[in-house]
Amino acid sequence: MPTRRSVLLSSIGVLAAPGLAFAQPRAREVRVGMAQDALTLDPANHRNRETETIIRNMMDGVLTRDADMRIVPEIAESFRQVDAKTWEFRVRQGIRFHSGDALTAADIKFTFDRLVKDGAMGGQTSPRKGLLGPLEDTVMADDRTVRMVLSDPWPILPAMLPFQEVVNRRQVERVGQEGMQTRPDGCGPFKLAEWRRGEAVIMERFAEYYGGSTEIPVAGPAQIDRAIFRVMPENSARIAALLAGEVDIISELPASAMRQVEASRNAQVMKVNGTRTFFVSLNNAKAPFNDVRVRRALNHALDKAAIISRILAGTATPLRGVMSPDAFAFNPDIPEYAHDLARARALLAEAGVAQGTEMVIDTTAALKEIAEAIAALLSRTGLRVRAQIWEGAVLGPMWQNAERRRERDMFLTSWGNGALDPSDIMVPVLRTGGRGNSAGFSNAEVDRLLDAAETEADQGRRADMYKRAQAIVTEQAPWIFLWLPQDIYGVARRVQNWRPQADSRINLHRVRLA
Amino acid sequence: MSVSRLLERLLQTLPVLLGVSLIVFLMITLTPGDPVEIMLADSRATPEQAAQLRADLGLDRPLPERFLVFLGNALTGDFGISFFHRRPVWDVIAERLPATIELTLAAILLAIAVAIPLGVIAAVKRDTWIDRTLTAVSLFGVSLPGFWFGILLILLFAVQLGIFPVGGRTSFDLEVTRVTGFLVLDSIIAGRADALLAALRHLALPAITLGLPTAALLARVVRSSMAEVLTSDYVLFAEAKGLSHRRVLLRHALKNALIPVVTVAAIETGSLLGGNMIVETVFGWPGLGRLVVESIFARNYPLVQAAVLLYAVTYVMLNFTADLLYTALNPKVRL
Amino acid sequence: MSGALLQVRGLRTVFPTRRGPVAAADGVDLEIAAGEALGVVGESGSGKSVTFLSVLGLLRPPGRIEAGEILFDGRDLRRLPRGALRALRGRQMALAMQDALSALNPAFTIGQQLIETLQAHGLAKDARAQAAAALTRVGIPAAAERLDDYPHQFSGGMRQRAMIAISLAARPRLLVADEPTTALDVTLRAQVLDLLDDLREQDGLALALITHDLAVVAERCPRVMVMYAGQVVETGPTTEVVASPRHPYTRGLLESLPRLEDPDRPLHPIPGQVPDLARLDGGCRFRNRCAMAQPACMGPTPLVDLGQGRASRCLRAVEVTP
Amino acid sequence: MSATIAEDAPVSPLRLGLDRFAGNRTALVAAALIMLFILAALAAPLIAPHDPADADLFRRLQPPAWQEGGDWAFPLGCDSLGRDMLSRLLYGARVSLMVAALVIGIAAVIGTLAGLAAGYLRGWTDTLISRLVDTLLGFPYLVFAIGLMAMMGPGLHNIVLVLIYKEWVFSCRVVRGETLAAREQDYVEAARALGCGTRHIMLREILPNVLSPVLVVATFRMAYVIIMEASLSFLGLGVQPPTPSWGSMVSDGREHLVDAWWVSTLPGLAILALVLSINLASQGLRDAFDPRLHQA
Repeated sequence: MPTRRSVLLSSIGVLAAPGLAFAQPRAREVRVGMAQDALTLDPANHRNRETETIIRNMMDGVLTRDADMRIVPEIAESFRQVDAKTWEFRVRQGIRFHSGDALTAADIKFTFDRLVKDGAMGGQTSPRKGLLGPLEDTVMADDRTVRMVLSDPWPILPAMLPFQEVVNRRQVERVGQEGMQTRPDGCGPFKLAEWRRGEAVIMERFAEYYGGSTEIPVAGPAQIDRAIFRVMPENSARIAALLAGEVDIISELPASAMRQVEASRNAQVMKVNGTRTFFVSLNNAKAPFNDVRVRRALNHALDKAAIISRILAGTATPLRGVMSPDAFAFNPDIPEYAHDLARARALLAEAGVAQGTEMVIDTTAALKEIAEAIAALLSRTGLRVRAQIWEGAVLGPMWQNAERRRERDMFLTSWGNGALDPSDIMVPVLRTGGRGNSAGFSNAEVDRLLDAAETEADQGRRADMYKRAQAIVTEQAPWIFLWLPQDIYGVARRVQNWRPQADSRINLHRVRLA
Repeated sequence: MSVSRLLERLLQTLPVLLGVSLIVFLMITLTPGDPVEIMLADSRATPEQAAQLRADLGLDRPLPERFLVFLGNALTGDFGISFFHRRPVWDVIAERLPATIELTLAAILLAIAVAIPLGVIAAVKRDTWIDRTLTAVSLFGVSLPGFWFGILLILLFAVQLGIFPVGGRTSFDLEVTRVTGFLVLDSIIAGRADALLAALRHLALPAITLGLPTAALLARVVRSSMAEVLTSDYVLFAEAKGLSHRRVLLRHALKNALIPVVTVAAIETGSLLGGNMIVETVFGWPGLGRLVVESIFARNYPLVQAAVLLYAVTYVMLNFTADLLYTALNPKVRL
Repeated sequence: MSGALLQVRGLRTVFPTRRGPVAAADGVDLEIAAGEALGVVGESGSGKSVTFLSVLGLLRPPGRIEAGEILFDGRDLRRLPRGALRALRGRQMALAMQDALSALNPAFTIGQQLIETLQAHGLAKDARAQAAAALTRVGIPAAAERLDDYPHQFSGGMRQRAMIAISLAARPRLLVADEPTTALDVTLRAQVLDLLDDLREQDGLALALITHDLAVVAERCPRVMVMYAGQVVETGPTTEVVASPRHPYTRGLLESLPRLEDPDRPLHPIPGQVPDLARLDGGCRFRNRCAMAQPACMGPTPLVDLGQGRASRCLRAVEVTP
Repeated sequence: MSATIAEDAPVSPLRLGLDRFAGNRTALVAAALIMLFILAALAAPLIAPHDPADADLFRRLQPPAWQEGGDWAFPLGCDSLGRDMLSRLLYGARVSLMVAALVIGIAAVIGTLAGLAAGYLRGWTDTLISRLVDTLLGFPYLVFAIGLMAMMGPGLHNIVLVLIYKEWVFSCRVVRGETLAAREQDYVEAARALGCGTRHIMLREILPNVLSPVLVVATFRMAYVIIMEASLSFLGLGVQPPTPSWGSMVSDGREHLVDAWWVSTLPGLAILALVLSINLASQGLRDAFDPRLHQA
């Protein structure tokens, strides 16, 4: 039960009716509390994390990742890299779609053509085209093998495939593009029972499921009868549902609610290192941020440890640079900008930044508390820093356009690295002209290293290049480096054989109930 | 209601609908933030892909043309494709509409059921401590931010006492065939008592949160209207005829006192319909309100335009019904 | 005087206000016999309506009867339980009001409001027929068809008649008519007053005709009672009171009344205003406007019996010359 | 003859109304509370024990003084960034009251003038204004506010502007109704007969009579506006940090309702107290000045 000290509730003097929680009859069913409903059930037609999580339980991909983020074959039995620009996949036999149709190499070719070719979706192009980079064509070598041909080398292709689910080409013919939005026919562990718009996606166990990836233990059909992804946008309501036993798993559990969930009888907290790097992007083109001493001073000024311990309750790993410790080619020997207020003031004075200079941290409402904490801590240097809340639809595009961000100072944001590979984060965010390069950082050496690494086949040499690039970035400090937060989940104690994954997928295939 | 009066009323609504669609069109298209940029937020889309998507969605054409296209289609009931759901806007709205209407009706009925007794007692016992306490209690309703009160109710009745569910429209192990889309009605049609109970239990907290401010407003209208009627000659005359106090109160006084209440209730239903976004968000209620707010933040133009037009039409219809009710209840005003 | 249908002794009705309790009716005595018409005259605020509202038990809170006896047919209404008093209303005592449009509920038809009265007293055997008969009795043509009309569909005169029909539906023995003709023009006024006279003769109805119009009382009521600032200041047979008033206020009222036989006589309005009822002392309440006032008037001025059914509250009653 | 009887002194409706208002104890207490709020808001810089923006993460979610772990230096405890709740409530009062007063004030003026024009001039002015009123009323309030806020960007001045766009409609509707009624009154006929100009009649004759209903509408709408500001904060469009407003404080603190109830509840109670007193005071005003409820 929630701690006795919740004075508000007892002070209301609520009549002490025993908590007669209406125990709904519990079929073997797991409910997940989501912040948002799926936008569509057509895997090729969205760019949304919640939609991805929901669809992934009904549809499998050519490859998948295990709980430790290792890339393993799923629909493909095996895969190999033929040359720098070609990959080959052998299709597992005996896989059936929910409609009963057999899955063949033709379905895989159809799926990736539909994703990559322009106008392939009833005259419109799939919004996911960008996720597959230089993939040009998918060829059927024979009825059991498929080859993906790229326009130029792209080492992280396998890392991007787990997010592309295979569709049944006959289903598209049957229901058409519009029908695909609401009537999916996947080959995943669950099949769609009902989609109550805006409320819940209800899935039933697919008995004839081929079992999924053999490299992840306990292959075979799902072990629960139903999986329900329930939409509850408000954090407090989602937590309340977990505590009241109405949902079994909730994502995005605020750090402040961890103690309450841990203390509860029927739920516990589970954490996993996330893949999203948080940073305060400094407008390198605008004085005083064009002076590296100022950027370093700000890194020294911010007491990251205080925020991590007090606000995030220790659920984040402080970062010295851009990469996550779990990622490929992480450089552990980068020097740290230790919290040193005196040094920060000295550097600011040296750079000629007057006391009381006004600076603004732009961010969205979701990060308001963190932004205000950072502003307060940075203000200890004598600068007057404040946070400004913007609407997401306005802020992101504004900071991606050099002209529109000319007047801005700082931007608290983050960048996901689901592939845990520098190419998926350093290129868009730190290479000159990268679409996520809100800081406007431009360093010839870093650009050279990143471009070379893109096409370098030897993983060892590729890793060295990325490590040298990370060292330069940290030394130039285009950002205030923050942390890598853990993804925090509230999980009912009765849920077993499930733990959160870094790529924030909630895969209920192998879940069991106590 | 003579036909000419009917036509005149309908003609009056056209400028309103035109005005509303113009405002919403201008408001959302002039708002900074471009849906295409949002849709391709952190993808690797090249500028050509962005331009292609913009053309697909028809965003590259000049403003006046887009507005006329919107109006033309709206007349034929085609509201275009929702950017993010990639499905006809009308389908997306139609799926979420019953939930919003059911919640709004539950809220307004609850408000009326609370407001009339509260208002009558306050009027009969005017200027006594009962009147002042009831007025304070009813004002209590209008003085609370909806989301705060909603979360409080959830923590109290759902978590602590477990009497009511935290949110959503019904429990998942119940399957009711969809006839009207209104769960309460469908449960009754299907004769399923368990489904009806589940639907009502899920409706309770959101309806209370949404309905309370309106209950406060209506209680005040009932109080002042009833107080006025009680000082009228015909109430004195009715008592002089020897009718029982209760009969005078409930038959003679209440019938006249409720005339203004009904019209206010009809108009309030309109504002409730358009104002339940916050409650729908807090209770995870799959209504249109929440969808519209999410669509504005995502700059989903076609959906917002269609939804706002729908609200305007409903408002105009409710205003119209308010007039009809006023004349029906009020023999003196025969149009 | 036995045989009086209604006897009121020392009635005192008080309304608490912020400026202190106000005795709207202070020590009122009156009697009405069956079939008799008593004219009750006074300016507005003189307490004439409050007196009879107290009799009918229709006082609106916070007003309440502080003292006095109200005997109706020998029974003191103040000791009756609320239910018994309510049963009397409409059945034994009835009220007719000034404007029928506001006295009749706009949301119900005349028929409904009439039948309702019958039902309330268990007299409704053949309701619609009885209702039609009641309307015919007050002179409304084609009564049966008019039953389903709403009050606003009646003309002024007809509506007033309908209201009277409703008041008398249960054949009460006393009718309190509060300014029944004030809202009507002269021609209709006469018709309504004739109607009331006929009903009085036919049914032996006792009538309390409350009005500020002395002319109506002079013409229609054998006895008159003049009230001022909550007190009865003069009472007696109308002809004698008009001929030789025994209270300066009554004389003042008469002087401000145009006379048929002496049309060009100058009219003298009474100077000054009614005193503030919250700040009164024991003395004569008219003295601040009375030409004959003298120091003694500051002392108590009881209602003195002058013989032949006449009484006056003025110490110099006999000296009052017409 | 010394007239010891005090005559009923002639009393103007205003004094009668005020006198009756004074008699209504609840309304008096409410009015006093409002004064207190206004004073607290104005004197915030003097009486606030701390700078509302001074954050210290080690005081995060520190309970009020009377609970264990509380500290009398921060009598009402601290919020999620360790800022003093009492100081933020005082400064928050400024924002909430200013938003309410500005919005209702300006909206009432615009609404009254528009209502007068529509009600008195009739003709195309009336149609134009009435259709505009209908159009704005037809627009769901929150969608209107969010849309405009999204267009103009979050911030206090934008909130005030956005709320005014819609709020004037309510006073306009009331004034138009009252003007239509007043137009038929004899005193307006008389003024017209005397050759007074239209502007004179509207401003000198009709305006004084419509002020009482406008005042009542304004005070009731004030409660709605304060709540609306809180709703905008809930959607992330509220007032910009570090300026606190009661609405943003309630919204920001809502996730701590169980482990730190005071962060969200105190500003909620503050809104409740202010809105309740505004309503009770205006209810008192309405009863005091409404002739129909006080027949002789």
